[in-house]
Amino acid sequence: MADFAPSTFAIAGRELSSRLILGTGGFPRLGTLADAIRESGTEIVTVALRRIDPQAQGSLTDVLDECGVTVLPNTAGCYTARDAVTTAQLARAAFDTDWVKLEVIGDERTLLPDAAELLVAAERLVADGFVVLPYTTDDPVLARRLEDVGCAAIMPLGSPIGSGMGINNAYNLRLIREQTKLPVILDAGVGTASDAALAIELGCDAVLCASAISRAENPVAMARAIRLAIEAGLLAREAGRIPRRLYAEASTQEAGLAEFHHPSDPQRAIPQ
Amino acid sequence: MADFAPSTFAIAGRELSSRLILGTGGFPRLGTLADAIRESGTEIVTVALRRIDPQAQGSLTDVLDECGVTVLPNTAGCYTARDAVTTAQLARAAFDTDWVKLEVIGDERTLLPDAAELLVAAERLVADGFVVLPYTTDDPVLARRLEDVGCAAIMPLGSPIGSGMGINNAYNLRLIREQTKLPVILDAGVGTASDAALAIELGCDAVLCASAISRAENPVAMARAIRLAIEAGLLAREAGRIPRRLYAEASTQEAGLAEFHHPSDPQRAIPQ
Amino acid sequence: MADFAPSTFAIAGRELSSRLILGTGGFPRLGTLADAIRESGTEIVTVALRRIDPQAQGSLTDVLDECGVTVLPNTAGCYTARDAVTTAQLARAAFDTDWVKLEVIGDERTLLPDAAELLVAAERLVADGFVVLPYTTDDPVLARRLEDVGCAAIMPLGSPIGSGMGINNAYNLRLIREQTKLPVILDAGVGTASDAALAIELGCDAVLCASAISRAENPVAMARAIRLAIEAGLLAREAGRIPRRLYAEASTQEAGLAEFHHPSDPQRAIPQ
Amino acid sequence: MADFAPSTFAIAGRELSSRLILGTGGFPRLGTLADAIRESGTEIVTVALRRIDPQAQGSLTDVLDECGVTVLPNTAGCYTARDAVTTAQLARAAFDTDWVKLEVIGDERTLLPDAAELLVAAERLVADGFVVLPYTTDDPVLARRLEDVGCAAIMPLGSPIGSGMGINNAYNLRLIREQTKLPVILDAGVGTASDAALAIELGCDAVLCASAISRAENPVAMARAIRLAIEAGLLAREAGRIPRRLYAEASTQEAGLAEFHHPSDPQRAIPQ
Amino acid sequence: MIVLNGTESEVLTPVTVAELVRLVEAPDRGVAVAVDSEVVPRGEWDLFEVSDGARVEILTAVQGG
Amino acid sequence: MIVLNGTESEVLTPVTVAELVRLVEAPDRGVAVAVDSEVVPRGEWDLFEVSDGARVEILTAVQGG
Amino acid sequence: MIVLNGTESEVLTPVTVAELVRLVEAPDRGVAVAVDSEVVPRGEWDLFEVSDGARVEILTAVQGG
Amino acid sequence: MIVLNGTESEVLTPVTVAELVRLVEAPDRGVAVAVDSEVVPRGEWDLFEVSDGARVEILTAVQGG
Repeated sequence: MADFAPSTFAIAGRELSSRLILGTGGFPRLGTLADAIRESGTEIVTVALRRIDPQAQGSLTDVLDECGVTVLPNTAGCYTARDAVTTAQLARAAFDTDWVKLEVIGDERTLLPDAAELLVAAERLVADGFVVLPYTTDDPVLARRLEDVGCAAIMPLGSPIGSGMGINNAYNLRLIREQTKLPVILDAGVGTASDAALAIELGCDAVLCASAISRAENPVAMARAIRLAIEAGLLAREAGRIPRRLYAEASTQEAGLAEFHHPSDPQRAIPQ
Repeated sequence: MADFAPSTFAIAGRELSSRLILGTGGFPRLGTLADAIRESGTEIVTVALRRIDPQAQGSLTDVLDECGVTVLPNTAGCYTARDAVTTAQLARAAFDTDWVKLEVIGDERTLLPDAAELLVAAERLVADGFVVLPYTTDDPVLARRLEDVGCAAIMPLGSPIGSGMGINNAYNLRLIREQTKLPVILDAGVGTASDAALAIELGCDAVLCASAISRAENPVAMARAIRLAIEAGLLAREAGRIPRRLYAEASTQEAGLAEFHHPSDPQRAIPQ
Repeated sequence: MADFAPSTFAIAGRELSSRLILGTGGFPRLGTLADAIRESGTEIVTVALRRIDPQAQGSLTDVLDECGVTVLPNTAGCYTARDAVTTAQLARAAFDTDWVKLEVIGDERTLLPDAAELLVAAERLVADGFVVLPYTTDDPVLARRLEDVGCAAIMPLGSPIGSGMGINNAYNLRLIREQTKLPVILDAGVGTASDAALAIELGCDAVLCASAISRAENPVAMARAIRLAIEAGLLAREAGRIPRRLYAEASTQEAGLAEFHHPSDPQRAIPQ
Repeated sequence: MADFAPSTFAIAGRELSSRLILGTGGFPRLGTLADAIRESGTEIVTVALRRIDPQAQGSLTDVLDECGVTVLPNTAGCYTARDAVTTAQLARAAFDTDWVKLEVIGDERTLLPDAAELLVAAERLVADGFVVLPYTTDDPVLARRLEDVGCAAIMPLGSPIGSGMGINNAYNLRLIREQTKLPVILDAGVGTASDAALAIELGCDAVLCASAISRAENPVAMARAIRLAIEAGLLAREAGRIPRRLYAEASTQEAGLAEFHHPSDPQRAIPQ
Repeated sequence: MIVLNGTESEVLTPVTVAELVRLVEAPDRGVAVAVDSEVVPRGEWDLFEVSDGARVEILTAVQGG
Repeated sequence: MIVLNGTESEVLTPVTVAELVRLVEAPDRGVAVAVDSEVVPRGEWDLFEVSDGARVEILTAVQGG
Repeated sequence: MIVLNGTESEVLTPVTVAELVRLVEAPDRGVAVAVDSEVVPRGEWDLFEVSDGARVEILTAVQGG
Repeated sequence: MIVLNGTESEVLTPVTVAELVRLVEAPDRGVAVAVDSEVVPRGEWDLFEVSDGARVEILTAVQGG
């Protein structure tokens, strides 16, 4: 129904109605990717830059074109501000977009971001005219610093990329949400639908998922599941949830309760 | 799409396509209740029995009829097996149904069930021909005992009625799910959409909500939110989520990564 | 120091200064058990009743005598009120004590208590003059019912026996603590020291540990660890902890902060 | 007993037997501080630098001397690398120590560290010959970078200073512990004894507490509580805790269980 | 005198359940009656006579969780 | 024949509980006996005669949680 | 000799970026080129001459999170 | 005029750090001085002359977390 049309949000002035950004990594086949894109309802998908591979099967670019989605290049695999900046510039040349999902990784095992390199890279890319969407930790101060240097969104992790652990520190996400007017996009950690719903309920504007969808047993069904979960979380947030109470609150009135008397039999079955 | 038609489940042989049972308690107006019923997509709603109130505005029964939902009477307010049995028998006479949501409360402040009274009441009602849906604790042994005496479903709480705390002990819910073939319906505790999605992901067949919806600022929107969350949770469960990993798993391949060299400038921005 | 002498508590009028009850099950050797008893500082240890085993090495009874601890027989292995009552009566005859740790198990895999059988057994044993310490679930209503039939303490589980999962539902433990004047003894689930400290901080009067100590790599060291943790938890509870705050509260005053000016260099190192 | 003498650890080559560093902030009176220091058993306490206050009551320096503890100056109140470095240099001049607890704050409300400024300050201070103990976030990559620039320990927060929330992200603490050979000292967030025990069980070498002790209703008792909790956590860690199991493991043997037969009465009390 | 829905009511007894149901203006559906804690099936309302001192509960559906 | 601690034993009956306790080499403390699920107090062991077909349980303390 | 996508290639230099792009059979869209870590805009490919020893990276889109 | 611990003070300059330290009644231990954000080692206090307009910070230990 019209009155439940999901409210939109905007990144760098671009209005978006889908709150799911889909990472294209990990899909077994391009056909599955295409189906998942359609089920997810996403408007933006991420891609990476790699050397031309003559053996490559099919054209990712063609598939994404057919799906009519916008390509958001990332800088996956970069461990320094320097490499990330160069990679972003190449992505701009290749895809003709000045948007970049900025990743500067600090550790191979956890793929966690390197706060200092990330901040330097963000600063340089903003100066170079990029719309910078940084993949960052859940550190609220780093988030503010990224905002200060001119990033277009904050993309904090819930837990490590592909870990499926969900949101390890909801408190920090809440702080990030409170302090910024930028869009907050949960990036990394989502394992299943409830994680995505929770992220939105905590105040995130959108969720980026790759592995949770692409590596599910049925990626297309999971794409739809997470799309619905995000819609559910958004509706719930806007519907104004009940407060958490320490004790119960009856959902049935006491008034008018009947009173029965069975003198014949003890009030309780036990003790007998 | 057809292939995502939510799989159905059955209680006492009755096939149900909605996995949301709506408690009618707490809605400010009957009109809101009716709208929420439609948005929720529910097929079954609970009602209570109370003394005739001449001042009562409008007819609940008429509203529920118009919505075309099945009435599931509860025994809310009963503190003994004896009163619960009598109340169930009256409900059967009033609504012409042998289904009952059995509540035997043990504490006024938390409205938690009384395990022993509940078990005795369930046993008696089953013997009397009722289809018994017991509101129970999250105790897996009590759940099995309720199954042994012939209940038609297990309805464990996540947290106290109306508390909105969600699921306090997911471990026990998992045990209950593992051990029974009966439908498991999370009853009580849901506060918002992600709680409902999680319940289904944990293996519950359905969720019963009253306060989470009826007392939300916008009950109709929350009805829809929880309906979508349940659908999302079910799809996600069936889609086969990724495992939780202790470390990261890259969603972008390493292979083909470019190598840049900037002899001019130090590898990292910091240390300088 | 005198002023930190751990405050005592009482079960059925018996003053106890140790808040650790030690389960003797699982110790590899009687010598280790004896050492652990001494390190734990416990005054009460549990034992079970089994058929005479001609092959049995050493005398458990002698060891416990030498340690000067009181024997608390349990009814481990009983699945019905009937067997538990008979076992308790035999224990009374064997150990010349009317105290019993009442266990009525409902499931072989989880060893969770059977609420209804437990309540019936407790009622019968109290009527037969026993001091009943029931191993129960974390259900607050069952706890009250056990109090109503005359039990001498409430012994809720934190998680299944030997699982080492700690406390799965702190909320229920808090409710049990609030509602009763009986001693509350956390029984089952403790895995390590912090679990025991937390139990006491939540308001438990004591903790019963078997596997956490007996099956640790070094049972004697773990006995001491848990003893200290309980002492720490009790002191902390009585010392009045600081409240949880959503934001920070400086532990260093702002007043008198120096102000430096380095016109030469930008305020922050980054952005550069 | 000798064999339970808590194992020592070392910071920058200095052997320490106490694993509690006490922050002196927040104590109502110097006398209370002195008593708490003694009860805590600490060897190192932190102080801040502020402008001479003619109204100041008593001499903090004298009190600390009498207690025979080492002074660890902090840079509390600094928001830039520049100010932190200057403050550290002044502290070195004032206290004649090259150790510094490095704080570079990024947000007034949460007092969370500023990752980039912290890293730059640490690098400069190490180059200037300081033994740098940085108060940092729970970011494992930042922790490694701090190690790379030559810090002497890693001091991650559990939650914001004075918040008493405990450890918000145990996963990150575990990662930090795994990856470094430096001492890891939990700094900030501890609210009560079990938090401190848990920190040590997670692998921290020590805990720094200020508000948890100084602002407790009874600071001296809490000092002792946390000291014991740390000792308990260390013993437990070294004793080798039992694994977490999904199901129960009996602590009482099945073998030799008696079998009773009461043909007269039904096996279970309920159903009757 | 009988106790009708918890209130002492001066009603001439004997009185049938059907008369009491009309008395409380019960709707024509979704109503149940208990006399002294025993259910009186709808089919017996016309004939079932409530005697003096009886406790009568006439109940209907209300919103409930 | 009696069932002694779960095992059929060819014992000449009647036999006293005291004799059975000796037979199983029970320690002199911490022992309890049930005959057909009824406790036999220590004081009655010498006189209590176990008849043919009885189920006798002679129990003692073991390590238990 | 140049290093083309990480592999030493015996290519007669000078050679234009455009020629190298054809050599690696790059698709006609979504491709970017860096020579010695500097981006070479598409518009310059025909004229930009790669000299001996240069490191050339020719990249395109792959699936990425 | 100098700025002493954040307050403008009419002090005849030049004045030595040592004189200022006495002026604020600093304890004889645990004190550090910065002039225009540069640390002045204790050994130089007697000779170090503070000139007009300088910002002087004289600090000591306070309770801190």
